[in-house]
This record gives sequence, structure tokens and C-alpha cells, in this order.
Amino acid sequence: MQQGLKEKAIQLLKDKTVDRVVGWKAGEFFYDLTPAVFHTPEEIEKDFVFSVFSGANLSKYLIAESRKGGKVAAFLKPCDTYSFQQLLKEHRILRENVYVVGVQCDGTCDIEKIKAAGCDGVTAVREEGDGLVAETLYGEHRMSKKDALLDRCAVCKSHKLVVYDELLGEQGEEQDAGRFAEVEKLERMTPEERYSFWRGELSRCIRCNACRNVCPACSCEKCIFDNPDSGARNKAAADSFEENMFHIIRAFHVASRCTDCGECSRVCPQHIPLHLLNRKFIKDIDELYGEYQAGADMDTKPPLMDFTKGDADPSVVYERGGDKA
Amino acid sequence: MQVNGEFQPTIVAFCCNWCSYAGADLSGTNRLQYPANVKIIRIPCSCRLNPLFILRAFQRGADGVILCGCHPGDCHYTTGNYYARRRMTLLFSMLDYLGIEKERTRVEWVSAAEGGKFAATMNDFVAAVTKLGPNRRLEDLRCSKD
Amino acid sequence: MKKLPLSKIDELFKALSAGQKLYIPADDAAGQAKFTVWQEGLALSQKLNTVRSAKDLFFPQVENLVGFKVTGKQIELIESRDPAEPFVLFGVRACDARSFDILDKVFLAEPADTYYKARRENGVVVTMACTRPAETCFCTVFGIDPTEPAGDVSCWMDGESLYWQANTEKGEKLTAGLSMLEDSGEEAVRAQQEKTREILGKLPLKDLNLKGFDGEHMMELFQSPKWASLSESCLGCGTCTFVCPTCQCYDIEEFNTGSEVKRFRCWDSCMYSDFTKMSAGQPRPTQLERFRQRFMHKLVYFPTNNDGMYGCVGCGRCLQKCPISMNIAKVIKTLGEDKK
Amino acid sequence: MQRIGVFVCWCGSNIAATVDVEKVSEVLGHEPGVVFSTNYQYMCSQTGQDMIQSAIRDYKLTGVVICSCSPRMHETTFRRACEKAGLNPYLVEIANIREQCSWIHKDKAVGTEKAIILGRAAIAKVQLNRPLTAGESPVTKRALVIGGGIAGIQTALDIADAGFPVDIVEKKPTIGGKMTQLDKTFPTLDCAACILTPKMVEAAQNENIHIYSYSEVEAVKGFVGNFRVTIRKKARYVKEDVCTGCGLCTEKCPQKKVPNEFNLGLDTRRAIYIPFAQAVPKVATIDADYCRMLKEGKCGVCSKVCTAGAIDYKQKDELIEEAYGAIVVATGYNPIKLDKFDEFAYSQSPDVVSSLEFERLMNAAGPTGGVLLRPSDHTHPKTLVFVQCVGSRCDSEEKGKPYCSKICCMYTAKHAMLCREKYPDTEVYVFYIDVRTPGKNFDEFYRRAVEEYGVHYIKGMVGKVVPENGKLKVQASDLLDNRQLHIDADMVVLAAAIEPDESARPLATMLTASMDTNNFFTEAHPKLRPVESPTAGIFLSGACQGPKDIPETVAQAGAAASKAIGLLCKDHLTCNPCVAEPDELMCNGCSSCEKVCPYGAITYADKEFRGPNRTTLIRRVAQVNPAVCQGCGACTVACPSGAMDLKGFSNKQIMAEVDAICR
Repeated sequence: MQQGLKEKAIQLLKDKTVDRVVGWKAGEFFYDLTPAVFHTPEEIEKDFVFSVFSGANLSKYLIAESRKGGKVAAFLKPCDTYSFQQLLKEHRILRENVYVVGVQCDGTCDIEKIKAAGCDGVTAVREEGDGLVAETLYGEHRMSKKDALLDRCAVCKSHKLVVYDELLGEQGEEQDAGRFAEVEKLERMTPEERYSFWRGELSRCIRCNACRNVCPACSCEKCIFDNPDSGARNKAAADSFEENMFHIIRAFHVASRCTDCGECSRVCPQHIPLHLLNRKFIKDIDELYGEYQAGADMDTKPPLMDFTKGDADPSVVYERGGDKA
Repeated sequence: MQVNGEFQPTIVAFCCNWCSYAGADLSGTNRLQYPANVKIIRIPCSCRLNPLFILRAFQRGADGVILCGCHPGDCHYTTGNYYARRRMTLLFSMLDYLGIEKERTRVEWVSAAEGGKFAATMNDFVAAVTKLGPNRRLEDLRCSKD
Repeated sequence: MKKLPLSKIDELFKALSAGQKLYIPADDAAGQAKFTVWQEGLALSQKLNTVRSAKDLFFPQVENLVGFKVTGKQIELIESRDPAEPFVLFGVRACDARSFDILDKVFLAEPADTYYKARRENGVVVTMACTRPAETCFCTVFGIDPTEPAGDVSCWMDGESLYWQANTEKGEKLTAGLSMLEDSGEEAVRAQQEKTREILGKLPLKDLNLKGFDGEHMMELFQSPKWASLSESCLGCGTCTFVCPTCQCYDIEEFNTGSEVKRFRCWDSCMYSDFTKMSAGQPRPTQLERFRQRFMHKLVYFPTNNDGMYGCVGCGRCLQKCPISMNIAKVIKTLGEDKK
Repeated sequence: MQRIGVFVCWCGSNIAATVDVEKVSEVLGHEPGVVFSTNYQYMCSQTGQDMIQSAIRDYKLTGVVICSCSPRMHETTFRRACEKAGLNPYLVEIANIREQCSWIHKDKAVGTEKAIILGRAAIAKVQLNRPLTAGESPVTKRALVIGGGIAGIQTALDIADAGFPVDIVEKKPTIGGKMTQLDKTFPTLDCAACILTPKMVEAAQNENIHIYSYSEVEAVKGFVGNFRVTIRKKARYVKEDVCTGCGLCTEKCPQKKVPNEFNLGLDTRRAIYIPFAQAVPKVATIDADYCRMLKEGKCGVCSKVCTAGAIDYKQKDELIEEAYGAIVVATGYNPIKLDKFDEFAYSQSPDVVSSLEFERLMNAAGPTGGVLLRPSDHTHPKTLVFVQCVGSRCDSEEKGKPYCSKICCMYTAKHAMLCREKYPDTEVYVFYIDVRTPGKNFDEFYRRAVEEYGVHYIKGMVGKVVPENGKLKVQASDLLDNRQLHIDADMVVLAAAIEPDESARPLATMLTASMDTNNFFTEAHPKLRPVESPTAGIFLSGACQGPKDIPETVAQAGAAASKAIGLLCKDHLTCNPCVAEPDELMCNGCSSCEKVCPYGAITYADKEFRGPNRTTLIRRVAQVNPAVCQGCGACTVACPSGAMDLKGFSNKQIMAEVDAICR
């Protein structure tokens, strides 16, 4: 796979289809890949990597890259193409300046999961059959790839590439891996249980803004939480209220635009399952207003910017809301 | 807020200018009583209500927040309350998901002619929130008065 | 040196938490280590280190400074600093222990920061030697010996026992009250240190070369074209800053509760687009400048102003937590290439 | 520094009885920013207003808070008063301490406390008020009427009579619309042509009216008072100004096999044609789909016979751009297609006809010259069955329409009556669900059909119509006598539901006018603004807004005209200054606001901004047209970055009120 991508990248640069390539760059270790812009075939040869650790969603970088003049190629995994298309829909990316190479993907791995599985001091990981073998400072360690997958990939929503100029590998299908199971579990709890669950999770938040800054839907010129004039600015959660506030409003602002790419949870240094907030909105929207997948197409209206005369009344929350315990 | 030992909820009512605010005026004109806990903020349309305002109210010590707008189909701006309806439905569902008492937030459609409904709604809402007791799950301790 | 069978460790914690707060690394709901107030039943984490560094205990993310009340046209001041209580900080690793020296240089230099000072004076630091360093560790690069951690008290732990060595007056005072400790030789500890040092010899980052990161190369480093590619994918989040044991920048904000204005300080990050924003605008307009600032500060400005002491302790937190896996090790290597 | 004045009104005893006005003004006087506070018996009285005005001058007030009755009562009064004293009217806020305080509370302590809090909220808000000035936009004194049916004609005539130029755009070669195809009109039975054609001529001759026949609206830009419309004048290959309408070409044209849409295909016409004798403009049109000259380049008979030399095979579509102040939509209706109703054998037998086709068969100018003959064998039908509600009040969506088409009951009564009158030997059956006859003389009319003309009205639906050796076997049920009926009919007439013209939907999009699920235009308010579209400057006339008969259509046409005239009379439109306002520095250009704007007030522009390090960058940012924005605020919440705010009800102002109330 990686070789194919490299060759493609080099070819695109050589035949001047593009001036730059956005991809993943090798790091200090086998797992710490950094999104990077490559300018020459030599750079590609030297540092371009595509592996189970190429989790980073590159679509958001194209907001800036597509405006830098010249044409840029980007390698997008299925879930990344949804984010990309949603950004196109919001006029954030100049399509004509981007050459999208769609790449199929069978799930990316979470190094922290691998370490948590007892591989501390891990220095290399190789795939053996459907399993992984980790070499560590303290000897070898085997584990199944399933246990190493990022949470989002374990319940992958789609292998379909919704937009691309060129496709490497097979076009895939939408998946139904039951990504709402966790949400349903929470819905079944009592309000008290849910409250203490979320307090526990959100109280770990250090307001580093990684979730927001990595989020393709959070591409505001200036976030209201940074803007002194918004009346909502706060730099640190000075009170538990502000922890709740930040995450409620963030989820609301991306509601019906969030493609569920899962980057927020992937990057959270405190392992807060932020995607469960976004997924709650997605699930509600599907149930109340009909199935909707942000980024799946260019023309449908996001449900929060749309309505039907027969929409449910807010009181529906009292009946259908949680507390089904 | 505690008034001689007994809990008095603070209620913020956002009313759209064209229907519900007029409905509130009408219940006044008809001398229909409802508790003084309710303080009304006039907004042009229910679709003007930003979820930020609701959270802000809870942060600053509100125990309940209610939005009143024209009946669906009667919006002065034709579609405003349809958007408000979706926004509030999703927001309330999210608050419930976070374990915040869902009875603290409500939306009611009150026309300019429904002074009676306005008063009844407020009486009912105040009673419901009083039963719940003070807002603890969405309060900002820095603003707490007790 | 004293020792204590691990079976009795709760006894030790009980004693340490008598009359003061005891913080130990314990696993949180997400299975990561966090300094937590000890109470009956709280287990010591087996993780190498905490996600948030030990600096939190001396320099919390949010801290009240003072309050104002306006009545009519009068303004009154309200003392609102949290009361300074004695506490013990147990299980600090060598890297974090070093970070206190760095923070001290910032906060205790005259005029001393009284909020920080009060916490430092009230806190007793009990360190814990490392036995299983991670691939991301590179404290040795900064002359730190993780098997010989500093602190008021240094500890070592093997399968059976905890070894305890008081280093300072504070440490002695703390030790005095701990009857459950028995005297012990140092053999076990030395043996363990040997084993650990072997691992240290294998660490992938042990040879990070800091040659040339100094005042005389300041401009050359500052003007290096490499900053552009290093910073190009930086998200401008504050993760590295907030998990870093030595980052010490803060902002002072005010919050109007309606009846009172509370002035507090909270961590800030030089990676944020609004960091030190002024009426004239943003002195570091792009992420390149912000990114460069952070690393120039740790690797050049700080040592230049503090007789060679680097602003990094090699704990490796930023290596583990950066969303895009850009970190100080990569910066040192990339810029360092020119030096070899 | 703010200098705010607070004025507490007693409203006689209305407020003072349950609110301690002294205390309220005393306490509010100590609020930060307040430099003057007083109370008075009747603030709205001249003395009260003088009090406010002198305070504004003496204390150099920057904001005024009046604690009184509802702003819906006296906001304008107080704003005017302050404006007279030189204070911007939008620096005035009202605290409603009557309707929402003194009148609903009995306990004075409670009322007083609440009044103080409401006052604080108003003070908190006024601290953040900005002076606002209502913008003005000029009005182009010309109207456009889209659709040249009776609705469009009537509207155009009324506007023209008021002295304003008005253009009619009609997609057909002639104006007149559906009404030209009708025979007689209920309930008076006078002939449609006789009452319509004079109006058509009048329209043609009125110098204020210009008719674009055989033309369609291509694009609409602009907004109320300033629409810019592109009209496509389709090539008719005949020079309008030269053609005399003599009709010679339409007799000589060799292409005879063209189905005649005016008679709904019941007969044929030539490739060059004039729809009917009284067409306006009376000008021939070449049907490019059938003309051999245009298709194969040979023939050219018409140009040979045309003495005026009006034929021009080279003619091209022409695009005309015109400016208008107001637009009236009068796109009318069509009967639905009946192919989905095969149980009535519409597509199997020519003797099963729609009501409109029946109109033509009865019409003296129709294919049969007004003699009722079966299309199949041109014999006189003896037994006729009329079926009501074909596709109306229909629960299956893909088949028919959920609504009542309103006109069918009456025209069917008319048809039945006319049959019996002209041909007393016929038997006429009408199958109905309900007979709906609201309207002046309507029920009398229907009863005459039953009582005087002996039409058999049967409550029940026709289940099936089977053509069988020249007859139409009608199976139906009589719900009242609860029996099955079998009728051998010679003709079956279907009262097809009516639907908006297919051009309505794309037009609505061009106009950003809203439509309901049935593609009828929606009115600004169902009860109070029935002839205006929610989009300012767009008015609705006739069946495009819902099924209507002729008198209703004409009435609405007049109403729409008067609304348009009201608009055109103005030289300038003053806009509500409380409109949305984007902060271009914060705007992402993501179009969220545009998607929720009911008025199409938001557009986007690529603007150049100063980037970091002396760079410049182009960004797509939202622009609000203050003349179109009505200030609902939907966009302000849709905007994730908070770039969109609402003047007069800004985020900060509302939050300040919240804080004051909760504190």
C-alpha cells in the first residue's frame, strides 16, 4: 500500500499535476507520524509513510493549503473524504486547487492502546497475520490488531470514498458496525448515572483545545471561546460549569455538520470520549429528522438548517429522553 | 434563591416579540396571576434564542429556562420557530444526555391571544422547577448566592 | 536509608496523610495516572508517569488571586487566595523533580510569586526512582539520573520493598514521624539501579545532541528555515504546554459574577493564536513564530538566562500527547543536524 | 462612560398600587451608569415626555430606561420623545412593569422587587445599546406581473390605472390564460369570453401596460423596490410589430397535423398559428417543433403568403433586463394529468374526458362548434356521468392531491345544468363525496341543477369505468341508499384536481419566495397578509396561492395590486434598523446563515483581508442586505463563529439582561 502511495505522489509531482503533496511524515518512532507537506519526489522517497498509524485526518489542512496558490494533492481515507466534502459544502476549501487521491483503509491503530496493553517501552510493531507483534525495551509482546484499533475504527461508519479525483485500491461500502451502541448504553442509564459519568469524564478536561483545533468542523476564523466579544470566552475551565459549557456548545456548533470522523477523541490527551457527544446529536437527528450523514453529499441541507412542518416538538425529549432504566 | 427558608426558583422566560410577548401582555391585561419568579426577556423571534443564552442563565443562577414562541406555522417570520424547534429539541436532548434535569428547560407555543395559556404555562413551569429544587448540575459555583 | 515492605505501604500513606494532604499517582477512569489525594483504598499507579505533571500542585491551572465588590459607587477588595495547607507529593519522577528547579527560577526570583512560594514551602516532595523508562524518555540528555531522583525524600521500589532516603531537612522532618520504616542497606537499590541503567543505555533518544543550543547560536537558530516545515502541521492547541512540567506561562483574567469580580490566573499557551495579544495586534502572527517561541524558549532563551539550565526535562509527555506527533525531540534533531 | 436616566411611571394607580415606584426609582438610581432617576404619574403624558426631554438635555443622557407599560404600547411614543430631545431613539429601553409585573402580582413587596430586577435588566441592556439609524433604499416605480391570466390581467390593469407602468410576462403566445378556454361561468352562466376578452384588449391598449407574450422570466436579482429581472422573449419567428394577424398564413400552412393545445388536443392546428380569434396580441407564432422550414429548411409557404412580410425564420430568443419595484406572481393552475386514474378509462376511451376538455366540447368556438358530440363517433351522448374529486382530497400522494380543488363542485353543476338545458333528452349523473357550495348564490345554483334541471346527484364514488362496444360501463356505489349502481354511459367527465403551474417552483426559487408542499406559494401571514409573499416586494395573485374561482381570483388580484401600488407610491423604503450584521473578520463564509434566512437577505462576497506578516488573503464573507433583512435572528444562531449578530438584540445585550435577571 505505502509503496503505491509513494509512487502516486512522486508521479503527481513529476508530471506537474500538483505542486505539493499532503501526507504523513515519518517520525522518531514507527508510530509518531506527522501530517506534512511534501514538495519534491526526494522528500517523498525519504519520509512519506502510510501505515496503520496514519490516523490523522488531513482534510482540515486543505483549508489553508488550497489557498496557498498552486495545486496540492491530498491522500484521504474514506472517513477523511466525508470531512473534506463537508468542508467543500461550507466553501472552506477551494476544490479546484486540490487533487484528492482516495485511499482505502482497513482501520488505523492507537499507540496508547498498544502501550496500555502492556507494551511500555515499545520500539517497533510488525504485523503478523491478523495480529501485531510489538518489540519493546522489555521484550516482545503479541496482540490482536482488533484490540489496537482506534475506537472510531473499531466501529467504522464507512469504507466509501465520497469524493476523489483518483482512487487507489477498491471503492468500499458504508458500514454498520453499531457505532451508536455506546450512546444507547448511556441513554439507558438514569440521569444521575449519566450526570456522574459525564462529570467524571469532563472533569479530566485540561482545555488544551486539541479536540477543537483538530476538528474539521471547527474551522472558524475565530472560535467564540477565544473571542472576548462573544461573551463566552474562556481560556481555562475555571469552574465545572465551564467544562460542561465548552463541550456542550462545541458539540452543538458542529451538530449536523460533524461527520463523526472521531479525531476529537483520538487526540484527547485525557482520553475523554468526546465523540459520544457528537454521536448523540447524530443519533437524535437520524431518529427525529431522518437519517443524515454530514459530508456524504454536496447538496442536502444540514438538518439544523432545515425543518419540516411536522417536526417533533421539543417536549419529545421528556418522553424519549434517557432514564429508560 | 432562598426566601425565608423556602426555595424560590429563578426562571428566565424568553418570549418572541410577536406572539408570546403579546400573550404575556394579555395575561397581564386580564390580571391573570403567575409567580414573580418569572422574568421575561423579549427577543424578536424564538429563532433568536442562542443555546449560549440558556447556559448563561443557568450559570448565573437560573433554575429554569423557558422559551415561548408563535405556534408552528404562525411565525411572524414564517420559519423562525421551525428552526427554534429543532435547535431546542436537540439541545434539550443533549442536556438530558448529560444528566441535567430535563424538566428545567421547556418550549411552549403561545399566541398573542393566549394570555390564559401563558399564565397557566408559567404557573405550571414554576411549580415543576420548584419541585426539582435549585439547579446544581449546571450552576457556576462562583455565581452561587447561598 | 530506610525500607518498608510493600504490604505495609498503606500504613505509610495513612501516616503521611495525617494532618496534611497526601498526593500519590493513581489511575483515573481512563486508566491514566494522575496525582490524587490519597484516601483509604486508593492504590498507587503502576504507570511510569502521570499525564499531567507534578507542577499542577505548585502552579495549578486556575488560581484565584483576588476579588472586587462594587456596592453603589464603592469598590472593596476581597482576599480570595486559597489557604496554603501543608501537603506531601509522593511518587514524583526524577524529571518532574527537576522541573521544580526550573519553575523556582521563574517564580521565586525576586519579586517572588507569593502564591507559588506558599505552595512550595508547604509541599514536601517524595520522589520515586524509575525502573521501566519508556521509549519516549530522554531525561538523561539533561543530566538527570532517573535512578537517583532528587526531592526532599527519594524512594526506590522493587518487588517486595519500598526504600526511603531523606535528603533535606523537610525530608528528615517527614521521616521522623514514620515509625513503620526500618533501617536498611543500599544493596538492593544499587542492584536495581544497575539494571535500570542498562535499559537507559538502550533508550532510542539517549543521544539527542544539544550541542549548539545556546546563546551564541541564538540568531542562527532563530532564523533557521527549518521552523517552517517543523511548524507547518501544528494545530496550535495547548496540549504540549499543559502536560509540560516546565511551561509556566499564565494569563490573568477577570470573571464578573454579577455581585463580585473575581480576578484569577490560568495557564496560557504560547501556541495559542491570542497569546500575549496586544492592542497593536498579535506579536507572533503565525503558528511558525509561536511554535518557534516555545522551543527557542526551552532550548535557548531559558538556558542563556539561567546559566545553562535547559527548560526541558525530557519527561516525554509531549512526545506521547501531541495530536500530530510533533515534539521537542524532533525539533532538537532537525535543528541539530546543522551542528554535527 | 454611560449616563443613563431612569423614568418610573405610576400609570396612575395601575403600577403604583402594587409597585413602590418611589423605591424602584430610588434603588435603580444607584445602579452603575445611572445619573438620573425619577418617577411620575403618567410618563406617556405630555408633562411626562417633557420631563424626559429636559432630563436628556440637563444630564446629557446617553441612554434612557422607562419603567412603564408594555413596549408594545408606548415604545414608539417614548422613542419619538427622546428623538425630539436629540437622543437616538434606539438608546431607549422599556422595562415592562405593568403588564408583566403590577397587573399580575398582588403583593406590593413582591411586585416592587420584580420591578427593580426588570429595571436592572433594561439598564444592563441600554448600557450596550448603539445608536441606530434606519437605512433607506429607493423604489423603482415599475411593476412586473408574471402570468397573463385573468389574475395577472386584473392586477396589471389596477396597477396601471393607479398610474404606474407595469409589464406582463406570459409564456403562451397570448394572454388570457385558462379563462379563455372556458365556456360559461358559474353561477351567472354568462360567457367567459364575453367578460374576459374586453379586459384583454383593455390591457393591450393601456399605455401603462407592456405585454411580453411568449416570454418567460429567466432570472431575478435584487430585492424589494429594486428587483432586476431578465426576461426571455422566445423566438416566435414572426415580427410582432409587423404581423397584422390576418391569419392567411395559418390557413395556407401545409403542416396540418399539429395537436391544438388550445382545444386540449381535441383537434389540430397548423405549424404557424394564432391560438384563437381574440388572441392578444393577435400575432401568428411558428411552432418550431412542427415547422418544416425550421426543421428541414424547405417549405416557406407562410413567408410567401404573408403580404406584410412579418415572417422571420432567423429570429432568435431575446433576453431583456428590466428593473422593477414590485413583482406580482400570477402563474395560475393546471388540471392534473389523469393517466394515473385508469380505473376511469381516461386513456382507454376518447369519450372519457376531463372537465376542461368538456368545456371545449360545449364551447361555440370549440372543436365541435359548441355541439356536444362524443369525440369517438361524433354522436350525441344520451347518458353522461360526471365524477367529482378525481385526484382531489386524495390520500395517495403519488396519485393525487390532499387538498380540495374548490371549483369542481360548481363547474360540474354548471356542466350538468348546461347539458340538460341544451339537450333535455340526456340523463346526467353526478357522483360526489360532498357537494361544497360556499359562495354567493352558489348553493342556489347547485339546487337549481338538482331541482329544476333534474340532474341526478349521487353521493358515492365511481369504482370503475369499462369501455364496452361503444358504451362506457360505469360501476359506482350509492352511499346513501347503500347500493351498487351500473350505468351504461355515453360520456364520462372527470373533475380533475387542479395544481399550480409547473413553472411556479423554479420561479419561487428565483424569487426566494416560499412555497408549501403542494407548490402553492405561501402567504406572509395566512390570515393577516394573504396576498403578500414573506419575501418583501413579492405579491400573490390568483390560483398560484391556492385553488380559487374567478371572482375570488379577481378579488385577490385587486388586493395584490393595491399592495403593490402601496409600495410603488413610496420614493424610498425605510428599513428596520434592527437587522443582522456580520462581522467580516469572524465570518467563515460557510453559508449556514444563508441557509436559514427566509428572505434571501444574505449574499456572499470575496473580500481581501490583511493577513499576517503584511500578506493579504481573499475570504468569502457574508453580506446582509438591510433592506431585505427583517431581523428575525435565525442567522445569528446558525452562525457557529458568532460572526452574525442582530442590531438592537445583540448577543451581549441579551446576555446582559440574563445576568441582570439572574444576579
